[in-house]
Amino acid sequence: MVEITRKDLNRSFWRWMFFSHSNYNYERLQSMGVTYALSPILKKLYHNKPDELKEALQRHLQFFNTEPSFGDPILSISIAMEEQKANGQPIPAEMIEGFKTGMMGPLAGVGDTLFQGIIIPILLSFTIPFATEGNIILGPFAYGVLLLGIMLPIAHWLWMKGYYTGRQGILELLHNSLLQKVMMFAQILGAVVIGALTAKFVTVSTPLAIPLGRTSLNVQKKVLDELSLGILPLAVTLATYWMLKKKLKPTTVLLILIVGAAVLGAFGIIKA
Amino acid sequence: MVEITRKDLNRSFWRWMFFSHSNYNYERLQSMGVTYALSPILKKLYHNKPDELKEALQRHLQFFNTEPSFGDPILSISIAMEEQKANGQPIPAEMIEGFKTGMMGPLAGVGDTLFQGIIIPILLSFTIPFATEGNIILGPFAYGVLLLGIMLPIAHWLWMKGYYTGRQGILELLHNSLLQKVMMFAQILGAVVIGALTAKFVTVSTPLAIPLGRTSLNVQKKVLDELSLGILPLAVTLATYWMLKKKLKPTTVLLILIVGAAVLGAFGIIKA
Amino acid sequence: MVEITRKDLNRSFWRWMFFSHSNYNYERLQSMGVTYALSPILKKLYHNKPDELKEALQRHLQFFNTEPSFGDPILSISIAMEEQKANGQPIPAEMIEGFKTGMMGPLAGVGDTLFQGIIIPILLSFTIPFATEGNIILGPFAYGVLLLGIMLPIAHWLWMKGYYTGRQGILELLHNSLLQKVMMFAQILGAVVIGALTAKFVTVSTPLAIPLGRTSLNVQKKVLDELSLGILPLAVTLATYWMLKKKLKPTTVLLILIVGAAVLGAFGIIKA
Amino acid sequence: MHINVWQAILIGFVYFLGINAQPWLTTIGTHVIMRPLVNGTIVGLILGKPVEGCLIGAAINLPFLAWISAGGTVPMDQALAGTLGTALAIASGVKPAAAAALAVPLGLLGTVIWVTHMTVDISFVHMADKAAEQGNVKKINFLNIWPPQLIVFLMSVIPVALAVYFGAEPVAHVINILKGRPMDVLSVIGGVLPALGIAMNLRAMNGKGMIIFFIFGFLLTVYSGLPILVVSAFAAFIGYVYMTLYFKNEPTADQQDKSTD
Amino acid sequence: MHINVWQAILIGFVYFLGINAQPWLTTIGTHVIMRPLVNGTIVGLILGKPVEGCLIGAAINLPFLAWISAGGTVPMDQALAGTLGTALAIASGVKPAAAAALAVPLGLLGTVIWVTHMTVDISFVHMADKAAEQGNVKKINFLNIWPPQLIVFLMSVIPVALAVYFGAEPVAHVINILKGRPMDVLSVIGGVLPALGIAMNLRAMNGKGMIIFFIFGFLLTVYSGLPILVVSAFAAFIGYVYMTLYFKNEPTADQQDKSTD
Amino acid sequence: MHINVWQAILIGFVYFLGINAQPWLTTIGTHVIMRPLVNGTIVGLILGKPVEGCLIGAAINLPFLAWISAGGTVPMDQALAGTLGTALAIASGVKPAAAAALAVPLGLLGTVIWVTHMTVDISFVHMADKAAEQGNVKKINFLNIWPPQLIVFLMSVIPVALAVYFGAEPVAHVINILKGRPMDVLSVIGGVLPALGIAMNLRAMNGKGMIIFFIFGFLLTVYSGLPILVVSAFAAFIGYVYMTLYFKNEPTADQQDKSTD
Ligand SMILES: OC[C@H]1O[C@H](O)[C@@H](O)[C@@H](O)[C@@H]1O
Ligand SMILES: OC[C@H]1O[C@H](O)[C@@H](O)[C@@H](O)[C@@H]1O
Ligand SMILES: OC[C@H]1O[C@H](O)[C@@H](O)[C@@H](O)[C@@H]1O
Repeated sequence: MVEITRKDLNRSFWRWMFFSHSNYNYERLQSMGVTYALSPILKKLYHNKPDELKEALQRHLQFFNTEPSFGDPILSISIAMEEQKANGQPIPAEMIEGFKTGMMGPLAGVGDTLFQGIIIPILLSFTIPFATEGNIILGPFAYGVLLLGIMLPIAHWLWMKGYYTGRQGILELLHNSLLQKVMMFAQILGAVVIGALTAKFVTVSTPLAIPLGRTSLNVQKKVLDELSLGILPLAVTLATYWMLKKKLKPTTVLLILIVGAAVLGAFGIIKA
Repeated sequence: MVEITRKDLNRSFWRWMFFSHSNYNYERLQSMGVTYALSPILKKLYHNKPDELKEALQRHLQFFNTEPSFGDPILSISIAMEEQKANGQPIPAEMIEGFKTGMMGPLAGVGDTLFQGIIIPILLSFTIPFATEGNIILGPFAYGVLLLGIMLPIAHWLWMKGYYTGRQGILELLHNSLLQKVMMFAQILGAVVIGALTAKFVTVSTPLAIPLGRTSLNVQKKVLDELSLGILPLAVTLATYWMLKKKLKPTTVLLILIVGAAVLGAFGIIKA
Repeated sequence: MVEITRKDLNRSFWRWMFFSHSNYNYERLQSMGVTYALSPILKKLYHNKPDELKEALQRHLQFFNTEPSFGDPILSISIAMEEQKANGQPIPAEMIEGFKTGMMGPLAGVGDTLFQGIIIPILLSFTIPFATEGNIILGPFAYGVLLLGIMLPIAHWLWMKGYYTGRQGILELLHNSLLQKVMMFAQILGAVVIGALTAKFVTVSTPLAIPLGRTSLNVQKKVLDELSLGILPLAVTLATYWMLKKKLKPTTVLLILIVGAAVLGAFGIIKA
Repeated sequence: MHINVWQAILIGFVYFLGINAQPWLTTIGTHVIMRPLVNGTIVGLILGKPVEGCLIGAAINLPFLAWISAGGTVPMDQALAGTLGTALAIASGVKPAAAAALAVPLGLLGTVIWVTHMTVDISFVHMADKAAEQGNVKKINFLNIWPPQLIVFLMSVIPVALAVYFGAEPVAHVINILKGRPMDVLSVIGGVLPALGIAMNLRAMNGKGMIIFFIFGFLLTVYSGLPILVVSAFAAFIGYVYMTLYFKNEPTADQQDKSTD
Repeated sequence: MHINVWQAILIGFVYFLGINAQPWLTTIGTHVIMRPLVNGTIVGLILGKPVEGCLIGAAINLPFLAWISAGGTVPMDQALAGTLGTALAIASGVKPAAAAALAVPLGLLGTVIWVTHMTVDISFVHMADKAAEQGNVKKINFLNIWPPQLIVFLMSVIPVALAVYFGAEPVAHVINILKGRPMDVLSVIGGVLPALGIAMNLRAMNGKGMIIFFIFGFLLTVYSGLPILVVSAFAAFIGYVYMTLYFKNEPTADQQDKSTD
Repeated sequence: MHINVWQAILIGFVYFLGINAQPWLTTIGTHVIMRPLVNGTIVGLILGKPVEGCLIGAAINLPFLAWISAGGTVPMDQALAGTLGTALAIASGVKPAAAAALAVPLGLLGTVIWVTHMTVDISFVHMADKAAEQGNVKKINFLNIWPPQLIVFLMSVIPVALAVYFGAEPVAHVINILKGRPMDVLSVIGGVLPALGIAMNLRAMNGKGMIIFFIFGFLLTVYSGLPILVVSAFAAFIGYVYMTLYFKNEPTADQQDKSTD
């Protein structure tokens, strides 16, 4: 009987962390990264069984794609399945393949939203303000340290949890209200924080003045600011949001913003 | 078969909007406004049936009263019922009458609270502060435009909804949690806003100073403001509220406020 | 038939309020206070029955301990039971004893938390700020008046409620969501208020300056205050909380705080 | 200042339009013109002093903040307070707060006109009954508008025009005598009166919790000094959160929307 | 300053009244007099310096904010810290923060008196048992009050009076020597000590969420600069909203009230 | 300023490290180095002006706030905007806002490299298939790293190094000509661009309610003037309260914890 040790698991984990995307491609996406990460374990499990090794390699060279950190338990659970298979349990290859393709979508969905959609923007929102004052430590440095300090432990914990509690454990996690609570909390935090960011970093106002006989009416101070401070930056941001909602491509929106700002700026209707 | 067109409906709607109260009276209240609004439709439906026309006119000249904007679907649903009756459906006169008297109370209740109790005070709270700075545009003008812009569309939407979805549609609306949600949201908004209004527009303080040997104690600054800024205006408003809660008539309360303020003001105990 | 009057009840109540702890001791705790408070009633009930009086006295000299104000209905209910017993109802002594020992724990738990853990700290938080400005009226005086004004009426109301609604009434009260609501409200209020207190009264900052070539970096202003104002007082308080959570005895924590502050203060690392 | 005949008549006409539930966009239009905020400004416009009219109208409007007419009851006639009050205040150069103190009681007077109107109108109903028997639709329509409106027109325009035209001078005279202490007292009254409108509104909202939100709004404004629009933006936020959490277990059309977009 | 014999004895008496659960409105009265906020002020009054007493008492009180006596346990004796501490601090002219640093440790000493009291009192219970056998109500009542209270009285008044009378001068002397750096260090300690009272209180509240509300209160105060009373008004608002939403599905007596008014 | 060959190559190498999902701590490391906030600062460091790099990098980063790569799509190449953009901006002395306006469009260019990479790599997969047939683990491992990475290396380092080395001067020249009005217009654009990143993020969060929280954060910041960290502390408080009340009826591992401690 061959047994997978904690050391084997850790080794695989780091291979995955480092090289999941090194040969990322349109045909099979992360498949080679997966095979690369699992190969030492497959070699160990099918040590004297060259045919089964070949099959295992081919199995994992199939199409695969998920969020590398949040989806990594799929691989550690696959390891557990390969281990049982190698030790004689009746686990058909289809079961392993089905499991991988079944789980990769959901975990990619949650993972991408949580990491790229919420945590990273929040961390950037915290650190960019310092960076705009030239503070490198509390700016880019803190960003990097915090990001790694959050994502690596989560990835590692999930990897181990996956191997030891199996499919059941991960499914429970996904449906547990704790995950939902964390997501909701993070979303609210994120929404408020990027609101604050808008206030600090979207800068646009109008220099217009409406002549009224001898004096003139400062549109920014006497009209817009009376309604709400910062109403133009807010309006621009919400309009941008609305364009995206209308399914315009980000690059189109980018163009609209650039051209719009250029034209209005050139005619002196808005200023930075 | 006679059919009511969208144009007929609209015509009736505007007749109701304009003349619901033109002969408002203690005996039948809005009954003549109702008959006036419905008459073109009744004429069309009972074109060659003078007896049925008479009956219909007498039917709608009965006592009727509701909140004209929020309760208007009662009339458009009555139109639908008259239409079916005219086209031979077995709809007894009592059914139409019963429906009208049954619905007029509930819809008046919700409508009066929503419009006169919440939306109008909120709009006034938004615009009066501008008016007190002499801003006619953001003051009275904005008030009028916003009020019409909110109430007319609601009234029109309900009128059409009433005719096309009938009694069921209106009942659903009344019990739908959406209406409750809007009411709760508007109430909270309104309560906070009139709190803000109190802070800005109820003005009363005390010029009293308690002599303490050589110096003296400024009661407003050293006692009242220490407890809470604006504690007197707040107290006066809550006391007024309390009097109203004790079922005192508004005119009585008005008198109490005037006499109280006059006496305390004359004796130099309070000032504006 | 002997009857307990309102006056009897009040007399007992005040005896309990004044002397519940006058002979407080490790063996029976409040037992003598109980007997002292109930004795006039027992004398009245068992007027011509010396044996039953003796038994009653011995009954109440048994171990007893509760929060005196919140737990007082236990005694007034016991009075009701003694009254029924004296008037011939089949109430065994064990029932009275069992009731007392069964209820004293729960009521002490809620009472201690509510009064000593929440209400008193809140009142102190309200009044100490005035006291630190030398305001005796809004400081210690207001504290005393408010505390008595809150606790005495509660104690008296519970005493009367206990006698008149009996065990059932008190149990309902304990499980009623009103009590839970009050507790939650008071807890939140208390937590925010002592947060405010921390901000005002825990004072510690650092005079450290890191030399940077010709200038130097003010650690307090340029690092700590950038993260959050008052971050040191907050950290000290949370650290203290954490030590208590780790089951360190308050006196140990006190020592740690004193020694820690003394050492860091002596070396000029922190200042008041 | 002097007010001429035509101005007086126009002001009377503004009052006519502002009577509860008058036609020309009945309840909707009059919810606008009835308010002193609006009719005060129009009166100011007629007198050539729109800004003064606006300031005074706003001050007079506050005690009527929660004016509710339900079932035909009319607690006070704010249209009269707003039109006549503003006209006389402008004519005698009173400050807004004092103007409010003087104008609000006029609101009590005006209800007489309303009650008369609702009583007299009964006779036209009876005529309409007869017309209905004959199936005379035209006549019913005529009866709904011309006779009753003519009566209200006369009942409202004439007295107000007269009061404005002949009242302006004596009122200005009296006001002049009141300068000093008595005027200060009027300001005190004017400063307190808005409490009535607010308190009535609070009661109309009818719910214990609303007092809590009310006090919150008060304290937030007093201590932050923010303008009301901004306070109300925060209030909207709080209202949204509260409402969402309160109704979270009850699916609404709204939520079904959400799940599909 | 000099403290005379009578002042010393009076201060001893204040301490007697402030011992945990002493009579004369037992737990209620002593929840008041036990607090340094109160007894410090009274001591100041006795010494003719009420304001100083109030300032020092308040400072000494903070670390005892969450003092809880449950089941007869007495973690520290704040009454001793408050009375003796204030007296000595006033006598030697120490600032409040330093006074707190000096006085709080006295609280440890005081528990000895309490433990002795609760031990000695056992003998009176046994006497009461015998009196009960004889049905002697009077004797039980006597035993509940006079013997035990006489003992506490002597045990509390005498040592405190002595400490105040004879201690004032040497303490003042020592303090004088400490001026400068050592005194600064005392202030540092005094500035940190309130953290203990607050932390104990937090723990007594016992609930994860409370830390969140606590930090909220801290940040709100630090960044708004609002006085505590105002912060607590906002806290009450938040508490009300939270509580209402939390319990919204459970009908209470309160809600039934609402639906009928 | 002048940029030498080695600096240009180093900057090219920073870009290589910052390409989506590059190795050396793949997605994790590159979530860091890919961000202009980080690579801008590193470029600044290479050019001896770390603070300028940091300022410019931060400005360029804002429109990419919510950059999300899902399923291998790469909407824009922020690494190229960050590295090349910062290098050229420093070389021509442009202010951060204008730098952002110039650099962001570079992000569109970069995606070409990514697409090429993902296409070319397919061939190595086919080689790996053959190796698998032979059970040749070593070869698969080699194929996963060396050939593809060599190609990306060349494809990224060379063009960027060239652009930096030869582009600096002409760009500086053009910028010099643009001084005045055109430069102001660039600043206007730079001031508006962050709206894109923020709006994309809002959309990614996907939920009506989030707009409300977003506006709340905006108004709170605008009117309180508090720093973002403090605003986010209050946001955390609100989020905690909201979440707790929202999920209060569903027991979680968390709550079970609570009940036992
Ligand atoms: O109460 C319903 C309705 O009754 C009358 O028609 C008037 O008082 C209206 O203002 C009110 O809306
Ligand atoms: O715990 C109940 C009760 O026990 C003892 O009597 C004392 O410690 C009181 O302060 C406490 O309330
Ligand atoms: O969507 C899952 C996953 O797909 C690809 O691997 C990349 O775009 C990753 O950034 C992403 O997390």
